[in-house]
Amino acid sequence: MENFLYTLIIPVILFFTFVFTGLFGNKFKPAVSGIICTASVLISAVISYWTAYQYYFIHGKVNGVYQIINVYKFEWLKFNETLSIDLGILLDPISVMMMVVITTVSLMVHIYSIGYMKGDSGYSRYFSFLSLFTFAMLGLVLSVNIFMTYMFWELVGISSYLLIGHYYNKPSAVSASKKAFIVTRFADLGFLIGILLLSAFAGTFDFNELTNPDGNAILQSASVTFMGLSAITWALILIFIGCAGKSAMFPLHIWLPDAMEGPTPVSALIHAATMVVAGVYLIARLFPLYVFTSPAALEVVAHVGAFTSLFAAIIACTQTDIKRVLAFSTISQIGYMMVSLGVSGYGAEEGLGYMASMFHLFTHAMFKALLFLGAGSIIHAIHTNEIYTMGNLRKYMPVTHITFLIACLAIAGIPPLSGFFSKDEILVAVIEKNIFLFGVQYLVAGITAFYMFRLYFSVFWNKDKKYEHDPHESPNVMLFVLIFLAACSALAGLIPFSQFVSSNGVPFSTQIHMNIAIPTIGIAVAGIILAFVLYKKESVSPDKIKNSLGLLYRSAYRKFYIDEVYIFVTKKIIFNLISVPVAWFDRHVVDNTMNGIAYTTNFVSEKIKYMQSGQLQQYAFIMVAGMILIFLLTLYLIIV
Amino acid sequence: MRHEIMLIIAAVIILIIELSTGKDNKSMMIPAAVILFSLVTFIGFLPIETGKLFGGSYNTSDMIILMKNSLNIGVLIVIIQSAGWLKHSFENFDNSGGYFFIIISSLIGMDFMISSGDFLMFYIGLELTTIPIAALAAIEKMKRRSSEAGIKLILSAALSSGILLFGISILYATNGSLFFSSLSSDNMNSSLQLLAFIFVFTGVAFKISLVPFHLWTADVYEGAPVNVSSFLSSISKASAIFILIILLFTVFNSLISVWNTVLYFTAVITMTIGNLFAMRQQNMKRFLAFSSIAQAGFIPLGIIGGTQFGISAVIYFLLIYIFSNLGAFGVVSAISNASGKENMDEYNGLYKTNPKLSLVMMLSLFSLAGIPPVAGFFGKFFLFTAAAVQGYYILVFIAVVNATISLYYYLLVVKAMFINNSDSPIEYIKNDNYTKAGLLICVLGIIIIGFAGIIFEFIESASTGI
Amino acid sequence: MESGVSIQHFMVLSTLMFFIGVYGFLTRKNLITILLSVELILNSVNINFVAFNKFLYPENLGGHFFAMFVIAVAATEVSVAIAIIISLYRKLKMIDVENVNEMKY
Amino acid sequence: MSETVFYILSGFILVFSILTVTSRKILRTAVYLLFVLLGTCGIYFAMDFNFLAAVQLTVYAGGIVVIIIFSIMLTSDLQDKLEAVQFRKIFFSLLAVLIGAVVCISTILNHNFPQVTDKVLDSSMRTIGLRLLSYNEGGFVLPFEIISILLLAAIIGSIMIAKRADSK
Repeated sequence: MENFLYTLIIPVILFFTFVFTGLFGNKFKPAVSGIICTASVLISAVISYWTAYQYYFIHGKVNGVYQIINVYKFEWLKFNETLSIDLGILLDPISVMMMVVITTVSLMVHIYSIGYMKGDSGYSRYFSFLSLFTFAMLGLVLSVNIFMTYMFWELVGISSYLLIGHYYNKPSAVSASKKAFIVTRFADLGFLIGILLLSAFAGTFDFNELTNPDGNAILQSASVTFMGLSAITWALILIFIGCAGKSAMFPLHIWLPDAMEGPTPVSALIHAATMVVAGVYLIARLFPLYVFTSPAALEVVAHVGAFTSLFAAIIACTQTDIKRVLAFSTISQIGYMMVSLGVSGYGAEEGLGYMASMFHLFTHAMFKALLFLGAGSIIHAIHTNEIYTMGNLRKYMPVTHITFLIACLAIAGIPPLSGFFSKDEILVAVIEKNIFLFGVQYLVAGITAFYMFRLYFSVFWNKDKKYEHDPHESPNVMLFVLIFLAACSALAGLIPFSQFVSSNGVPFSTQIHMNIAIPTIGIAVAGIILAFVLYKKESVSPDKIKNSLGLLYRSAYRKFYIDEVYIFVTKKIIFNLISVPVAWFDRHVVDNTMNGIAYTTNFVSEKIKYMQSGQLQQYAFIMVAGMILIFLLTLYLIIV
Repeated sequence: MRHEIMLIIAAVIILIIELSTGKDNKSMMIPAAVILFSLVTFIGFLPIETGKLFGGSYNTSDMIILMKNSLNIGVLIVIIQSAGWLKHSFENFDNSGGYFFIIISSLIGMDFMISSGDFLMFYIGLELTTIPIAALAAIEKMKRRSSEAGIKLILSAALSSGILLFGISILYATNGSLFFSSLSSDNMNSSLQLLAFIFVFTGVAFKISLVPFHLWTADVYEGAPVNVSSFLSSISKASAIFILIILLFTVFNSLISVWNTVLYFTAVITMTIGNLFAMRQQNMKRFLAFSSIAQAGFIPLGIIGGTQFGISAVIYFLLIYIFSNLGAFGVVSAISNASGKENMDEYNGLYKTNPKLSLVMMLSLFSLAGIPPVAGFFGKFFLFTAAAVQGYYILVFIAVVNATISLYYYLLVVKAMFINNSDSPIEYIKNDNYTKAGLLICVLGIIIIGFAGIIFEFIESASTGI
Repeated sequence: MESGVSIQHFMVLSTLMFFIGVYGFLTRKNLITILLSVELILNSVNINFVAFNKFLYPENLGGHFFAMFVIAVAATEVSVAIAIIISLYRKLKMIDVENVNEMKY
Repeated sequence: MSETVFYILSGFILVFSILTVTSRKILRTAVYLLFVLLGTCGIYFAMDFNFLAAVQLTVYAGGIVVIIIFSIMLTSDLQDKLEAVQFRKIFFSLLAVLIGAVVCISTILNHNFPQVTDKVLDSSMRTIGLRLLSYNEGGFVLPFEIISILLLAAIIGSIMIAKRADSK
């Protein structure tokens, strides 16, 4: 078998880049750090393409099955004979795929940032953290051991914290970075405890053993039960909580929209393509364990995913900040991936959902990164995020416009763009298992098309708005990235993904299911048309509806009568009665619960500060009283 | 006994140097102390016989030697780091001989304390660790806070040792012996013995600053010179934890169910209170004081249940804690000596002017916070595992939640250094070689202990002796 | 033992003295008087040790020596504490414990 | 020791202990402490611990109390009375102390102490001297040596703090 040892270079080079630019970045011109970091990502991207080529086409398949290859494994800390923490690199279809996605998107973001961050005071720091993040993310996907995953998982969290907080002079950015970190950390609690449980019952941290369907881990672990569910189910649900935190599943999603305060390329990298899908990736990584030992945990995954995708899609319709729309759209799309994993079985065709989920992860990374970078290009041009202050930008920014349109079509699921294929596979997989979830996902597909085109029309069409200075197209270095990603988004769907990725490594083939595809396209087109009607044509702009409603009898003579009733239903009833309350619920109830916890902690700490009064005698009093209390307590406990 | 003898020789040599050099010729004191102590530390690692001396008043085992060596390394770092502070003012410099003598004699006290086989040795060792240090805490005559710290330390230590003594006297009354070995064979079941245990526990918990015996900690650390605070918070605390383990596992092993309960509750409140206070501190020394209280709250997780794995976890944790805490204090000390600034908001923008100092600080804080893959994470992780194996799931859960909360305030400092901007950040600090060396040892310690799995295995094999 | 004085008598005496000392520690205002309270505490412990040695375990001199060492340690404690108090007095011109509270919260 | 002697001595000790912690004349408190120490000394004598009683007299009563009196004279105006203590402080302290004392004493009284052995206590100077320099079990040469380090360190520390800063 081919020796893949050279893959070690991919993370290592990034790590050294980080250390180098972190320590010496202030010694030379900022541009130098940018170039060093970009070059090292380029190198790792090239190596990972080469690895992917070698793996998928030459050495990876043995007897028609993709192998799991431990390229390198080093026993680090040993607990006992079976339980140890290892470091190493694991190659299998999904890790190679993720490696390609991460290096590609990261490379694009690096190049883009050269233009976008020009003149920023923290230029070299920014690039060194980008390298750190990319390193951590690669470490996460390539790890051989769930413990190693956890470590990189935390490292990813820290580096994203540092990146989101980049604009330190904006208080909102600082509080957002804190929130992102704290929410995900609390979710990671679940992850850590889940790992502890898993290791206790399965007796290993190693992915090879954990996910081997015939291995001891799966066979042994189902027996112990705790509060009605098997212990392994608890462990897997706890791990899912960790995943939900990283992947912004309800109700742990609250950090993601706020995290949009960071620089836009960071949003593209972290909050669209890589970090937020880590949760999906981890569940896929542990997939055999979920399928064989705990269908209940998978049910949880599917339902949380479905609910989140609907919830976030509805909220996305009400947002007016371009990045927040994209943020909610990301949450919604990750929900899609979760649903798909949740309904999947194990095997080649059985595991269609697994494949579809990974496929969607792949295409989503491309078009969502494109959307974010396009949004960044717009923000770069007019220095605002509010879509109501934008309009008719297609005139000023033709390249951005076209690429953005491609991305919107892709996410809406219009053939032959990439999103269509992956979404179609997901819907096929879901309808086979659960008709209710299918209904939800089908609806979400329509809403997705609607809010994306609402965004698109408001920004690029509509009337010219007053701009402080004329919007201009972005520098070439940024446009290159947009065009490259647009090409990827357009063509990625044509990859026969099932030939490469499946739950048990056996390639299979899929085809388009017309009976699903056509209604899906239909609802997507309906969504686009609705958005077109509402936001493109000035004649029925939402403002006008108000007037016309007061004069219903006159409208009866109008041609637009049907239109307006329709608009009344959608706009007044659906929008005001569903979307707005859902968004309100999200803003106030979910958010405030989290804020409330923080507030309570602060409050308590303020109240007890008088314990530390600086008075020696009070200290002594507390000491003596505490001692007597402890004695009485133990005495009581012994007598009882 | 070699550790103690070497230390006594070192202390005497320092006194001789102090007496034989004139007032204007003290510059050799610091290098002499550093070289001398490095030698002592090195000799401590040479193989040595274990056993009992003085009719059982003095014990050594592999684990005790390991503990002594850890303390030696910690003190070596403190001595190296002190150079900056001693050079800072003429008055400090004038005191450097006495300063080193007291630090070393305090370490002698700790060594005798953890080697002690009876309560008399234990008591004298304990006093030897505290009383001279109180004098050091008050050494900065120009600062009111320094004297306040000294008086608070010595008076509350006096009270706590009074309580401890009362407990020891009751133990003596009920068992008739002061030797750990003969006490441990007694089955303690009367409530008077329970009372004695609580009194003795209070005395030791005071040194570890477990809540509710912790209140002196923050005030003393804030007022005392930084290096004295770091000595107190790392070395002194670690030695007290070692002796607590020894006491619990020998003298009080028949009360295991009692001390499990006591440790359970103190662990929970210590972590929580430490965290709640640490969150709102502005002064870095005070902040680190509360963080060290919170850290101490994790230690009972390893002791509870009384397993050998737990003990190894505690020692491992302490070793990492010594390095991380001294790293953080070292940075605070370097900054305080150079600019006199000790407040968190004065650290804003430190990364821009002093990237290396801020990176060392970040590493140390991450290690204290327990963020993987820094060593501190494994220290905490093993503690959690030790408690989880014993079935203390709720305790582990509370501990994990507290570890998460602690992350919040450690990140506040990291944020101040890396993210916040400042109009007048602390200017570039040109550190002397001592400071650099001290910080380098800490960083190496944090990294090596975290990444060399063999160290934990070594500790595990050594801790069979208890 | 010659008469009806039992070990409990001594323990009650020393416990009372101990807690009187604690009370003094908690209430006295002057730092030196707090120090005196500490001496009371240590003295009560000494009574304990000596009485136990005499009445319960006369075969060795453990308690007796312990008391001796406690006296010696008390002397060092007092000397350091007095030194600190005097240095504090030089700065503040008073030694009231309630004013020793510059650091708090 | 006869019962009468014990009661007289302990009454003496307790009364002066209470006076030590309550008197508002600062010099008097030191004198009251001296009385307490003398009373304790009497107990030691009554129990045949002559050497310890002598140590108590010389070190405690002679040394410690004298240094305390010196420092009182250095730091306080002897005419002044100490300020009265706030009622709240007295109340809570008294409460804690009373509860503590009651709990401890009741525990002590409930305990069955081992039977008194008929072995005779040998507290002659010769035995004490031999024990102090013996390094076998029951010997105290090691603590004896260590306490010398403690004394030295304490003296050095005290000198460092208490000496006046050179005005250079």
